[in-house]
Amino acid sequence: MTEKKTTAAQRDGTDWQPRIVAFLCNWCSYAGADLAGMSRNDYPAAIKIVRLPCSGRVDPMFVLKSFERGADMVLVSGCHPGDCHYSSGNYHARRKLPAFRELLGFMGIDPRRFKISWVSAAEGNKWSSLVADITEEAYALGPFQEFPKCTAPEKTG
Amino acid sequence: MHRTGENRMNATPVEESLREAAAGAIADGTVGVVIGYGHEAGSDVATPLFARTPEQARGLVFDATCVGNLAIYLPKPEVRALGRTGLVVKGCDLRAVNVLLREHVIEREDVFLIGVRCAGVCEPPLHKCTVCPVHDPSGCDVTLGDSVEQPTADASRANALVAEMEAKSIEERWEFWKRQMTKCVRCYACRQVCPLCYCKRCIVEKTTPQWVETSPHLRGNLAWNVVRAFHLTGRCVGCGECERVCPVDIPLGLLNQKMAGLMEQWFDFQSGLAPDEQAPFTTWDPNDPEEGIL
Amino acid sequence: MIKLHIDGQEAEAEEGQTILDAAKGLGIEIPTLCHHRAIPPVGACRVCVVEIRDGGRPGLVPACAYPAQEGLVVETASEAVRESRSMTIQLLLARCPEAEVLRKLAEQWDAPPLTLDAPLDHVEPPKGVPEGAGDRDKCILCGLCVRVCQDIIGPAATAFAGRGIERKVTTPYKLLSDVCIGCGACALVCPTGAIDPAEFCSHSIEKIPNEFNLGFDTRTPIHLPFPQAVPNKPILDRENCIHFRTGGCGACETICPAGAIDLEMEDEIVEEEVGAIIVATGYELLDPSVYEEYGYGRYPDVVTSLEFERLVSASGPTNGELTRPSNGEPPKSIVFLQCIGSREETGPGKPYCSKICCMYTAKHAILYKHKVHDGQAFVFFMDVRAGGKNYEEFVRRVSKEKVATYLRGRVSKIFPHDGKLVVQGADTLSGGQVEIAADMVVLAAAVVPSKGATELAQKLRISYDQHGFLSEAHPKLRPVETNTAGIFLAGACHSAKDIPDSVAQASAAASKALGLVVHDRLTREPTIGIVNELTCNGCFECENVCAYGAISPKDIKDRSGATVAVLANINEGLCQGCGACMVTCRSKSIEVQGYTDNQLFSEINAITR
Amino acid sequence: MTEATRLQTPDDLAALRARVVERRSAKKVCVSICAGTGCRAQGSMELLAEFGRQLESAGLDDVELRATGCHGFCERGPLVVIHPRKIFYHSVQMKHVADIIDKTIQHDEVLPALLFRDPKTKQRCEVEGEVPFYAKQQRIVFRHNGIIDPTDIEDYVGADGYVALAKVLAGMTPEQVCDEVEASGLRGRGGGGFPTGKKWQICRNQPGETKYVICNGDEGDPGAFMDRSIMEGDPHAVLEGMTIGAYAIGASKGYLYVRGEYPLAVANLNVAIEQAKTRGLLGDDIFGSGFNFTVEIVRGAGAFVCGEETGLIASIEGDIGTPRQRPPYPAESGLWGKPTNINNVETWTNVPVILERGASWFASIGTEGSKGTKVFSLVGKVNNTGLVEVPMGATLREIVFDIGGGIQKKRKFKAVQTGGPSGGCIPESLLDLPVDFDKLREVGAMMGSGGLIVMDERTCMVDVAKYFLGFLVGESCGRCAPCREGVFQMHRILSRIVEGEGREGDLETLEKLGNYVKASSLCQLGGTAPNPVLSTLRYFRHEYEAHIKEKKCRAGICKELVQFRIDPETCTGCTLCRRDCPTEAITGAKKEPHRIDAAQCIKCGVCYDVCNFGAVEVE
Repeated sequence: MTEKKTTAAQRDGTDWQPRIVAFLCNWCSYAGADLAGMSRNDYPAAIKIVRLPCSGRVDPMFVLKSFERGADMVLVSGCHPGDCHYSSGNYHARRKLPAFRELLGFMGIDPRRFKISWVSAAEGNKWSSLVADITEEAYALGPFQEFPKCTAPEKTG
Repeated sequence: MHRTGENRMNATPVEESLREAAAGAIADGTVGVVIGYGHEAGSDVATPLFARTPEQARGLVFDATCVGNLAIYLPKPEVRALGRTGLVVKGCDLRAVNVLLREHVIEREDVFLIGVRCAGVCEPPLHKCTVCPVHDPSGCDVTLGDSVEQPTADASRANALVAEMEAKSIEERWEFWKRQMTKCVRCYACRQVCPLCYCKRCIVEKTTPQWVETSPHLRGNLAWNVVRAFHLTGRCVGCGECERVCPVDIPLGLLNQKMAGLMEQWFDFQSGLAPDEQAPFTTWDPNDPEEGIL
Repeated sequence: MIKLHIDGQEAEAEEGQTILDAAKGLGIEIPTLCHHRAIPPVGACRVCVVEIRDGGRPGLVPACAYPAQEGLVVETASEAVRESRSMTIQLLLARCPEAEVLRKLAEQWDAPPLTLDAPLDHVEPPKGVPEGAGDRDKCILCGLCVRVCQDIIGPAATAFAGRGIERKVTTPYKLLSDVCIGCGACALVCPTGAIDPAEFCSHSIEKIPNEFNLGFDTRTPIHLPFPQAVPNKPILDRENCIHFRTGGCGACETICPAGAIDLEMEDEIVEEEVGAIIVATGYELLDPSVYEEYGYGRYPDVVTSLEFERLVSASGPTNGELTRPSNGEPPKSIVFLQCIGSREETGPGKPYCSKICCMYTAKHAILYKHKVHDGQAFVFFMDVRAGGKNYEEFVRRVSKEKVATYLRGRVSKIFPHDGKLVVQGADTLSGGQVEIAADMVVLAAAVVPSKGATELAQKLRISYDQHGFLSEAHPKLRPVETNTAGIFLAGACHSAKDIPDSVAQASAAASKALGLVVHDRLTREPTIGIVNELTCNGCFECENVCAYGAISPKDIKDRSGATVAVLANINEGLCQGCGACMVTCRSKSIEVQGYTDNQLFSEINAITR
Repeated sequence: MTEATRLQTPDDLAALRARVVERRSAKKVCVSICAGTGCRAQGSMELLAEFGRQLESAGLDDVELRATGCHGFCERGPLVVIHPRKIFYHSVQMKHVADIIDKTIQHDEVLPALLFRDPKTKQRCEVEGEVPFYAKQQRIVFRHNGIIDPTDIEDYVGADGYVALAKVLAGMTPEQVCDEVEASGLRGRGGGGFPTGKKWQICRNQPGETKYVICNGDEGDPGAFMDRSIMEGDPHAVLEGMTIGAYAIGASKGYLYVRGEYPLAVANLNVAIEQAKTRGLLGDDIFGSGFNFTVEIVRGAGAFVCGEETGLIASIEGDIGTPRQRPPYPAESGLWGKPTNINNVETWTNVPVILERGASWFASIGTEGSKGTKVFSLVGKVNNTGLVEVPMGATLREIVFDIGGGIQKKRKFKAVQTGGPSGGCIPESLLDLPVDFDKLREVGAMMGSGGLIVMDERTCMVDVAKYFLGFLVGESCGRCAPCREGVFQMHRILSRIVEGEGREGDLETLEKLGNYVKASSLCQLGGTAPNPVLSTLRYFRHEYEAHIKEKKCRAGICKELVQFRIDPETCTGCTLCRRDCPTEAITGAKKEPHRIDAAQCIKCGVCYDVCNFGAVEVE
């Protein structure tokens, strides 16, 4: 994967590239992504993968943290329900993460910037098309600056 | 602290029986202390009263000013050091006690619950009272007061504020909360008053890694309140103390109500109705909703 | 203990035992026909006669029914015995010249065909009963069938009718029997194979298709799962067993000489703690009936390659004689179709190559030629993919030596015509249409994973692909392991594989598994959770989310031994390091080593820089 | 019949006997008519009714009319005996009744025409004892037959009935009874000849409370009817014998297995059982001894093999009458698996008289190894057919010629077949053989139940053997292979021989098969079935050889091998044969020699049988 540095100055330029942080479970989605690579599938390089043991390991605060650090989109991907390597990790994730997304949405953080998916180790193709799709969406949504850039109290009317 | 309870002349029948029950429990050694409400000059709401003698129990009151949730004292070591705790609880307070029981913060035998049936406090009634599902605290050691007709909780009202917020666009919401959170001074009064914020070390105080930026700028304030709301998801019993004590009047209850509503909607769960319930984030079901998952 | 002499040797017998039992104890073989150890003896056939010389009334007596008595002096093969036995065999042979067991005995006991006027021809078959309860050509009237039904099983469906030479085994009033439960005990004990309960049972006796022979023949509820099964012992199929269906029968229990059958036994779930698991669930064939054009399931002579394997197998339903399922005739022409459901990007088939078909089709062509020397074989193929040591050479030989005619192309239609199957296909090399009138068509259907493999995979927490093949941990570097430690793959459950590849993978899996279990201590990933006791609230929400039961309360004591707190504790042997507890812990008092929050924050920081 | 009171003690019995004897002697005259099956067939029951009517109209009410059991001389029925002179009339018909009443009863006149005329001396015989048929007999088993009314227990008591039972129950232990019977030398009359006392002893010594006695009344031999006569004519003797036997072995229940074809026997036995019950001679506490015994009748269905004791037991148990392998013998494990003693009718009938008169008396009769008498049913080509009882040791010549009156039509004696269908044929050379169990066995025949079939020169021995084997093929139960298959194959060979298809080696095969079946069969039916073949092969082998080698049947029986021819020299042209020929194969004018058209002749032999001049010859 090629990586291009994206700076604030470039964000309006033609070479702006969304920054997508992906939390992948080790056993399914990470392996699926690996398979995509081994299958020499093309998919956008905007995605940056954090490998975790399980989607159940994804603390919702990682998502917030990623946005805080300037991610334009966050993806959490795990095993399909029933397939969890740890038997129920993805079931826990399936309760917490969507609830967290609701909370973010309620507070005005665009829930479209937070994706959740199930990709199995065999779904290399699903992985590449998923990444292509969400990257496309990230482009459409544009850079997400409201949250990371709000450290200084703004004067509001 | 100067207690004024004894000065109050005409005690209501509920108060009489409350004082009697508390004095009796203290006298026969059932409890080391009864925590209830008293009147303190200068305060328009009832203040906590720690009765350690039968005489002190005479100062206990129960009226519309008894807004506060006294369950906050239960986990505190200094309170526990006084011996078995007698606690005066309204139905809403009992829900907090139930969560504490379910989270093993206290054990049932450590507390002596004096339940008081309550139709609602304050005039006009607080939001929490209009949506309260537990006017009649059950499972207490003693339950006092006339039975209160259990009004059906007004769901539409409960969700009205949330719905109002959700009707707004993302940008409007963002602007709303940005305005609110900007006010936050990170005094953590919301945390201090919450009966369920009993952590020995709050996540904000964990620095490796630094989960929440501690400086009171908007991003940190937002993060703190997101964390707070999420840590209370599936747990918050809606006592409203956080919002009540917020010095800058951030509508914190709105966030809690949003999440409580979500839990009820997704998992048919209301927190604190029983001490042996299973919190929604500690369990799962293969048929849980799959909405919004790719 | 009774002492007697048999053939000059001293024999011992228990009270109630017979001369036959005593002789058996000495290893002296006495032939029997009407005797079965589970059925009280009657001494009817007289084949087992022995001579009492002393100690009792001298003369010939049946060893099977004569009690062993103190002081008896018995000869089992004296002149008189041999003469009598030979005559009995001759007489029974005169009645039933077809009975195999009698022919063998005749050979053994020097019983030349008597100049007798046999076989009998005046025993009329029972009316209403298709062929009589007993096959008249084989029934020696020993009565075992009657006795087993009456004394052992109970319903007494058959009995003797008529006297003397007119005696026969039949049902009451020669009608189909309502009381017959179809247990087949009669057929089991019959020494000559003369009786078949299907012929007189009023309700139809369901034939159970033999699964191993893919339904080409039938089996009994008690059967060997397949030849060379390990252990090579019969199994009882409860679903079809009359005892379990009706509560009756139970003949097997009585009859088994080893007393090995216990019908009270229940299935049990055996729990074993193991250090490694090798999954080898194998494969099956895609059901080719999804392709209407081939007529599989409609035309009996269209078979799958696995069915063909059974039909040519020496231990198969036809004992290795290759015959057309439709009429039992040898197929004079045969067409093999490759790639049925394989290499198919759309439609009901599979996109992958099933890999083994090119080779086994070539083998089948050779087998076919072995069985039908003058037969003609054709193979329709897409590509010949015979990669492997000597593989290409093998296929080339089959094609070159004209064992089979190879036609590159697909078949569009098969239809029956004039007792044959007309195979219409394209020969793309010559660019023409071909039409072959075949006796038999063999479909090399795609290899698919066995049914239930995905369910098993879910239980084992191992992953599988969209076709249901189980996934290896890494296609190049860890082709035998699964993502779950201690679980390994072998064979076609992983992908279509031929025998050498399966053996190689199985050997690798076995050595991997052994490598795990030979050690006294388990070496494992250090990624497990640790509780920070300083900050743990003891709320035990972590305990609730742990799928492994690895978290339990731990008493924290002060110096005096008094419990000051009850906090969470993680059993490092049980913890798998999934991290669900970490997320649940609000005070962040658990860390999974290797995936600590700090490390992950650093990662997030790094990639969002 | 007087009041039917229960006989409590032996004294009661004696008192009853005294009353009966006194009452009987009061009636001076008694007309005793044989009501046995043979005489009934010849109209004795109608005769009885006629006597009754005429005696009544004549006002002779002090004349006693008695229907008795069989006298044995069935050839000459109906038989009528007038007491007290015991005038013996035979072949009495309805027309004679008036004469007998008028002359013999009222005027004590003998009617010579109805008396038996000895064909040798031409003398009329007035009483039974003078008739040669009876003269040489000694009637122990038949002691009451023809004398008492079998349906009246008082008749039996009057003839010293139940005295033996009273004696046994009053003063003998079971052991003593067994010893007494053993000392008498009584052997089983059913055919086996096993010492009865010994058999009882074995059964008695078996452990167990419940034991049974069985009376084998399944008399299956063709032509044999002595047991029938006893059951019909003296049923109480059978019951008394069984009761004594039951006491001896310790049984309290007995079964009488009677052929279904014997309705009169069943009827009379039923009457006897009812009477004995009423009198307390069956049932609980017989003669106050504390001994209980009941008898049940089981009717057989007519299978010959049910005469075999294990087959009979199976039949009583309700199974197909199929013999089983012995041991265990019924004495050890019989009916319902309990120790069981089986004796046949004649054996049981001997028992009371042995105990009444003593073992030594009984042992004084007969030969060394066989004591007492034996009843034979004398049938075949003999002049006096009927039941004869002779002491053991009487010669065949005495039986056939002295008692039986020789061969019909003065033909030549050829053989006598003894022991029923599975007995053997004894040739003329052995006519002086003293008949007892052992002697008969020595010559390849057997006592069996006592059939004696006399054969004359017009009997083909091969055909006889085939006939008996045919019977046995049909009666074999079919359980064991030797009997079922072996006898069948022997029968097929014989059939071939009589049809002229005999082959070299057939006789050897027959002998081989015969010896095999004898040695290897499960029961005695098979064990004796080859006897007819083996004994005829032994004594008449030349006839077989003639059939096989010369294709000739000298007796003129085997149709395929026979040509009938009329000797024109001898033929007187009497036309008798011409008239009797069923196919009109004989032609010839009156007083002209006749001739037989071989094409039409069916070889029935009628001409040969009817010719009074011996002009018909067999080739």
